[in-house]
Amino acid sequence: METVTPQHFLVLSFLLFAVGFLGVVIRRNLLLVLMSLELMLNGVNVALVSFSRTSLNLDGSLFVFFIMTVAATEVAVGLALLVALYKKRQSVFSEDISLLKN
Amino acid sequence: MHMTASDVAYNGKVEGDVIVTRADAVINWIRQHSVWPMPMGLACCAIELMASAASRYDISRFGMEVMRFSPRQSDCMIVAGTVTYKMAEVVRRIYDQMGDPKWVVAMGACASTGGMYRSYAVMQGVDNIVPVDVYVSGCPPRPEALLDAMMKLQDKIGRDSSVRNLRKTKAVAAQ
Amino acid sequence: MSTTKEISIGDIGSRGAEASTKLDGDKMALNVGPSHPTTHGVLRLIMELDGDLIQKCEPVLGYLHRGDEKIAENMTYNQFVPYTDRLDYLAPLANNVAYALTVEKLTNIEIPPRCQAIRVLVCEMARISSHLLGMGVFGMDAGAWTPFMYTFTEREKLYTLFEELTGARFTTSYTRIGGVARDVPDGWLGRVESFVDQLPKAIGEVEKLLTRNRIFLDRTEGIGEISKEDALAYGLTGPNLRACGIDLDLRKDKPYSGYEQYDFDVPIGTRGDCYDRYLVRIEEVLQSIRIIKQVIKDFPTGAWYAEDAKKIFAPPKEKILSSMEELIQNFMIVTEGPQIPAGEVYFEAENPKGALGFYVVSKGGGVPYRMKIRAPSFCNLSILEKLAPGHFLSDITVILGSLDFVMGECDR
Amino acid sequence: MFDFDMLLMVGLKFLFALLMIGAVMTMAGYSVLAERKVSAWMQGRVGPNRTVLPFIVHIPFVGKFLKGLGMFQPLADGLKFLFKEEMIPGHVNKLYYNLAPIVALVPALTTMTVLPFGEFFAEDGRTIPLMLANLEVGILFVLAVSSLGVYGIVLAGWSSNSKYPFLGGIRSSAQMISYELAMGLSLLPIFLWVSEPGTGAMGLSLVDIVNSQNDRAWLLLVQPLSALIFLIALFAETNRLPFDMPESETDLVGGFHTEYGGFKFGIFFVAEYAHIVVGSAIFTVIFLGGWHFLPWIADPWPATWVGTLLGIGWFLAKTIFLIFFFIWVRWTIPRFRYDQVMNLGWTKLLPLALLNLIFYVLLVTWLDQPTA
Amino acid sequence: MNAVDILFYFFATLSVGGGLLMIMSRHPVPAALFMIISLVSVAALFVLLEAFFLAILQVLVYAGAVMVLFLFIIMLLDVGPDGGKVSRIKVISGLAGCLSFGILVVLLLQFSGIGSAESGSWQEIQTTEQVNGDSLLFSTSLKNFGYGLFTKYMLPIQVAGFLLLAAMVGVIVLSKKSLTSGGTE
Amino acid sequence: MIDEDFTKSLLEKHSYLTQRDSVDWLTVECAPEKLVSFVQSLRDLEGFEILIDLTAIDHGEGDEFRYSTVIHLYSLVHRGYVRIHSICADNDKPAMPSVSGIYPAANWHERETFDMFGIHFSDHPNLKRILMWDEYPYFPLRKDFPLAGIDTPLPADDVVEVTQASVEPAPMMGGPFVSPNSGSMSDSEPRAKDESWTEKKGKPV
Repeated sequence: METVTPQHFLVLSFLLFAVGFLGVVIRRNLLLVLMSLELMLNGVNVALVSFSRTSLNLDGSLFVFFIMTVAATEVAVGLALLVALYKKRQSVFSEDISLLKN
Repeated sequence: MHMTASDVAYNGKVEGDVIVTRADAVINWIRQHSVWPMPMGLACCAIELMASAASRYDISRFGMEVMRFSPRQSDCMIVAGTVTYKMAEVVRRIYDQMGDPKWVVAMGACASTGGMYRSYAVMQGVDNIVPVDVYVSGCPPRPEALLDAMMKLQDKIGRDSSVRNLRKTKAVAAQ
Repeated sequence: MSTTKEISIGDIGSRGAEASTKLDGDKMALNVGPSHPTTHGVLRLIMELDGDLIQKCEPVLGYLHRGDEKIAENMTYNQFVPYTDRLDYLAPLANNVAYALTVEKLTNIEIPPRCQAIRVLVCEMARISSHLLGMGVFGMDAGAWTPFMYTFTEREKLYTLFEELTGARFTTSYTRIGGVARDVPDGWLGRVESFVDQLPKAIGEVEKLLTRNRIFLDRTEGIGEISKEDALAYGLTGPNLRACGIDLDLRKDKPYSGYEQYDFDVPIGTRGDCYDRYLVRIEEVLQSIRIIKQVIKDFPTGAWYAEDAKKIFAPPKEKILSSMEELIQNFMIVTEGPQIPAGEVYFEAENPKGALGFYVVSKGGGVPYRMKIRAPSFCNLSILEKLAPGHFLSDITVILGSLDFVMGECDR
Repeated sequence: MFDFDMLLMVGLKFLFALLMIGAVMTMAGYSVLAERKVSAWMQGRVGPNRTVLPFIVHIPFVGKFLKGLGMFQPLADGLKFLFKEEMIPGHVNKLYYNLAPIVALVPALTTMTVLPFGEFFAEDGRTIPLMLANLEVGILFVLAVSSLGVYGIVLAGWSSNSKYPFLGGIRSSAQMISYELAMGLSLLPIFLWVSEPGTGAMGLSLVDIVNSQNDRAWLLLVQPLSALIFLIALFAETNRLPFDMPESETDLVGGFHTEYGGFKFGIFFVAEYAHIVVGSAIFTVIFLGGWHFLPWIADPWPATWVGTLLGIGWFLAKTIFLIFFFIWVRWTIPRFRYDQVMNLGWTKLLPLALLNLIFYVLLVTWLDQPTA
Repeated sequence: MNAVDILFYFFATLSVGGGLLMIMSRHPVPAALFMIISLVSVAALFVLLEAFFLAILQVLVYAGAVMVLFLFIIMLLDVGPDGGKVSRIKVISGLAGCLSFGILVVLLLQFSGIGSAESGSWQEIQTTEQVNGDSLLFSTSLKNFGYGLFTKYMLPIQVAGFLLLAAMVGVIVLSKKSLTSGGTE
Repeated sequence: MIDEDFTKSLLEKHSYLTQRDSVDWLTVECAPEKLVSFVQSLRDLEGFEILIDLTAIDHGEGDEFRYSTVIHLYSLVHRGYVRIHSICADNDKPAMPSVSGIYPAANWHERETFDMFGIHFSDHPNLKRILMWDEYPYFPLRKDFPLAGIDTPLPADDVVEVTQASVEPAPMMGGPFVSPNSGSMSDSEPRAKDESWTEKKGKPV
């Protein structure tokens, strides 16, 4: 039986989350770290929607709506911080922005 | 059908490359009617170039009012004005940035031959650096003369082999 | 049919291949011109940008340097007249007149009133012609294309009149040392008058499109403000200076060619921004119309060239062909040039672009020893280095348009 | 798995989609001609009138008429791009450079899928709107897809690796973000109005919006402020003058497409006009009553194929008028400066859209009170 | 293998692949483009799950706004490619983290009821009109969505609104400050 | 107006000046070392706010002092001009003090004078060529420089490589406005050179 089941969506959700996680860990460029965070949130979203669809309950979908709101907020604030940091340090790389080093 | 030798010589279409000639005709028709100039306005002639785009002479009748300032989007460079040695380099570079097929109109005496400026600073004709297809006389030429030149250019495009127009010329190398 | 072509990106817009070579910090070097829609010819600007903000702007000239001054040293005075056409090629007639007046100043010949009136007339027509283009191109720089076409329609009418008078619609070469090339044709004055009668309406249409337009005001008001001190220090002249609020009009201050007889106002700006410069130009056109009407009203009769200046002005064609003396006179003037006494002279005329000055050093004979052309555009443009920083990149188009320079006289 | 009916439906839709793409592309091509003709007319010129196919010119009257209209000019211009050298400058990022024109064109064509342009009258009296997909969230879909249009420009600007396109790309992205917000907010009152209880209409479907306008009045008349804001935002989203920051000709030469030539530039050129065509169509659907002639007048010959054709005709007429309006504005007013564009978007349009929204919220709440 | 399956695998591959390419690309601009591909495929997956509104929201918010903002910032700051290589420890620790997550998920699938047969298949969506107070039924209708937001989730949506407001104020303050301090430095 | 009294008082104030005859404006001659202070006082005390023009004259190779500069100032108060000559002492390496510190307008004029005559203006902020390109080796307005120009390479090497163009002396014979002094009449007729090269037919070398 080769039909797509909620498990498939769960695995996909995990994969997206894992890829995002990997990105957060290994990248030095803060812009990419932010993007990876978005990817992680997306993974969660996929899981939530598939749960919602499986259990025929809207709560999951509604939750996705809120996650999107938070994600948009996070990006806006994050990028503003990044620009502020860039103006100060002329760099968007994480290791250049440690306060203790200099 | 029996044909004599003179038939073949006289009627070029029977020579065998009928299809190529047809394709030529079609492609040349397209190119003839869509000549987008790159106004290389350098001096006085640029004003007459403007005049030919303005209401009285209206170059748009020929579909040529689409003056693109980006050489990559234009087909025909109208060199309007005195080409000085300092400017010559720029003219050549812009010419090189145009995509084939491309044509050059030397508008006015200065662009054609240096005109009345026989001096240390003026290149004696833009044909020293780019190949020119049509020369327009006058200092500056009247807009009618420019329009006539553009029609001559259309004729020339119509006579050319469309394939040969795509042959590469050596371009100025990267910086 | 797809081919790859490795070429350097040249000056059109994009010495941009150097985009990666960044200046320190956030600055970016941008090259504008010399073939760029905003530079009205072949000016090149090398700018440092911070985002869209100009930090530094260095004009590079000389792409149209044709060696006019050197050429002048190698030919007779009358032979140089055609070259003056091509200085400020938007107002060739005014250049001709300024040049002729300069040389005449060395000679002490008296120019008859009819000739003076003709000169004033063509000067003002040239001013109208130049300002019309200036207004149109200024609108175009701000993004409005249609006014340009409207003003050009009016210019075409002027061209027709010029053609009737001088034989050429654009580069007129009308004056000679000691007079003008020919008298005004029959009925021409009437046609000029009917042209200037309908001109205010045409200008009104342009004004309708621009003057009260909110976007246009936003684009031009407060942009490119020049203070009075700066304007004087950088030697600005003409409408650009008057827009800053300085009352300097050579037609009033040092009247030449009979300007003192005519009644006209000199428009003065207040802020010295782009909008003021535009308004001053429009008002000047209207004042020129006033002058033209006065000239036509009392058009003097009599000779249209200095008849007693035998060694300077070649007589009209019909006399040359009928009389031996005049033939010899003509021959001498054509071959040896008008005989100008030694000395030096500097004269400025109020041209559409500003004060066009000629400094002539003569050692006698038909050829000048040294001729310096003081080009108004050259001086007006020199303020750009100071003016541009602090403006946005898009403002530079408006500023350049409002300075209304011509590279032909700037580079000479 | 696939049954025949399904295949047939998919096939039909595919055909239909091709037809619509053809129609939009043709209209885009001819809007270029219209632009040239209208600008010529406004400036006292003639416009293209020499280009004609050799054999057509010999047809009496018609040939001459078509020649005078310059009907074949778009043909020559469009085909010329095909026969022009496809040059790729040495300094560009090749993959993205080639990708950008397509990315620019796709959103315009995708938006068409939810665009109703008429209705078909079935025998049993039902009406079937003529569109590819009748989404419940049609407007949102339009907004979502049109917001993708910016990527083509940004990509072109970035991949050209050259300064003018780069500046154009930056300007364009900032402009898009600012105006999308105002655009979305200007549409919210429309949802409110259209799905107001008691009207029977359901929501965000474009068909419902059109039909609700037929019952009452054009939304242009009901919500003029929304229409104004939407129109201004539409100008900004389609990069038309006075908002043509990304390609402002006098300071950025060609903006994002400075480095493009040949066919790729042709695609950009067409994409720009396709956006205008689609944008005009959307405005027609939302504010001008779509395919219905006038709100209070019943369409003549309903329920027949004549009515269907007539409806499409009205729709086209309104769209064409809007295209003309776009052209008219372009050749009349000057261009904004970049920061002024941002200023207008954030400090004028956005608060105005918010106020407009609040006003309609209050109004609808007031209207919605149960009549005692 | 039916059409839905094909589409699922297609978009799943696209989304994960896009994500992988995103975290692996050196230059931020291609990274952002891959991210867009990934996000749009997630939207397509939402469509497969019949959450149409969320799909459109996904495109509108992520692709239409968030990523444009990213691109704008990347181009504004003119961020070049990263120099140097990623340290091995980081990669190993990242992979280890992923692995532990993976185990967690497998355990979840095994021991919770999610993996069981009855919930492993899709149920038909009930008619759209069934809306009542507490248990919100999944439906494709926007109406249900809105109803849920403004009844059960009234407080959260208000909070979300405040969050957005706070973020807006924060961003304005931040950018103003960064501009002025950038000017003085 | 600039009248006798003004001239007299000016000459008294600055004793190093000598007045020259002139058909038009007041003309004085000023030694280069005094030039800056004199111009400064003209601007600050006498109200000559505008520097109209600054140029130079090459008096020819035989002259004892070959180069001199000429400054024209205009006063809004007097509504008149003053002309200041100053003579360069050195013929081989002519130099002058720069007045661009007083009048910013002089900046470009001095650059042009340097470009055309090779007169070096000390203290000039940015003394480089303005009209000719930077590498151009000659000073065109010197009397020993021919109008036609001298053979020099073009500034851009890559363009030269493709086009074989260079700065060539302009053909003065047969020029439209230049009368030939020597040679036969037939040589002075305008000649058609082979300018028909296109992309198909290569450029004649």
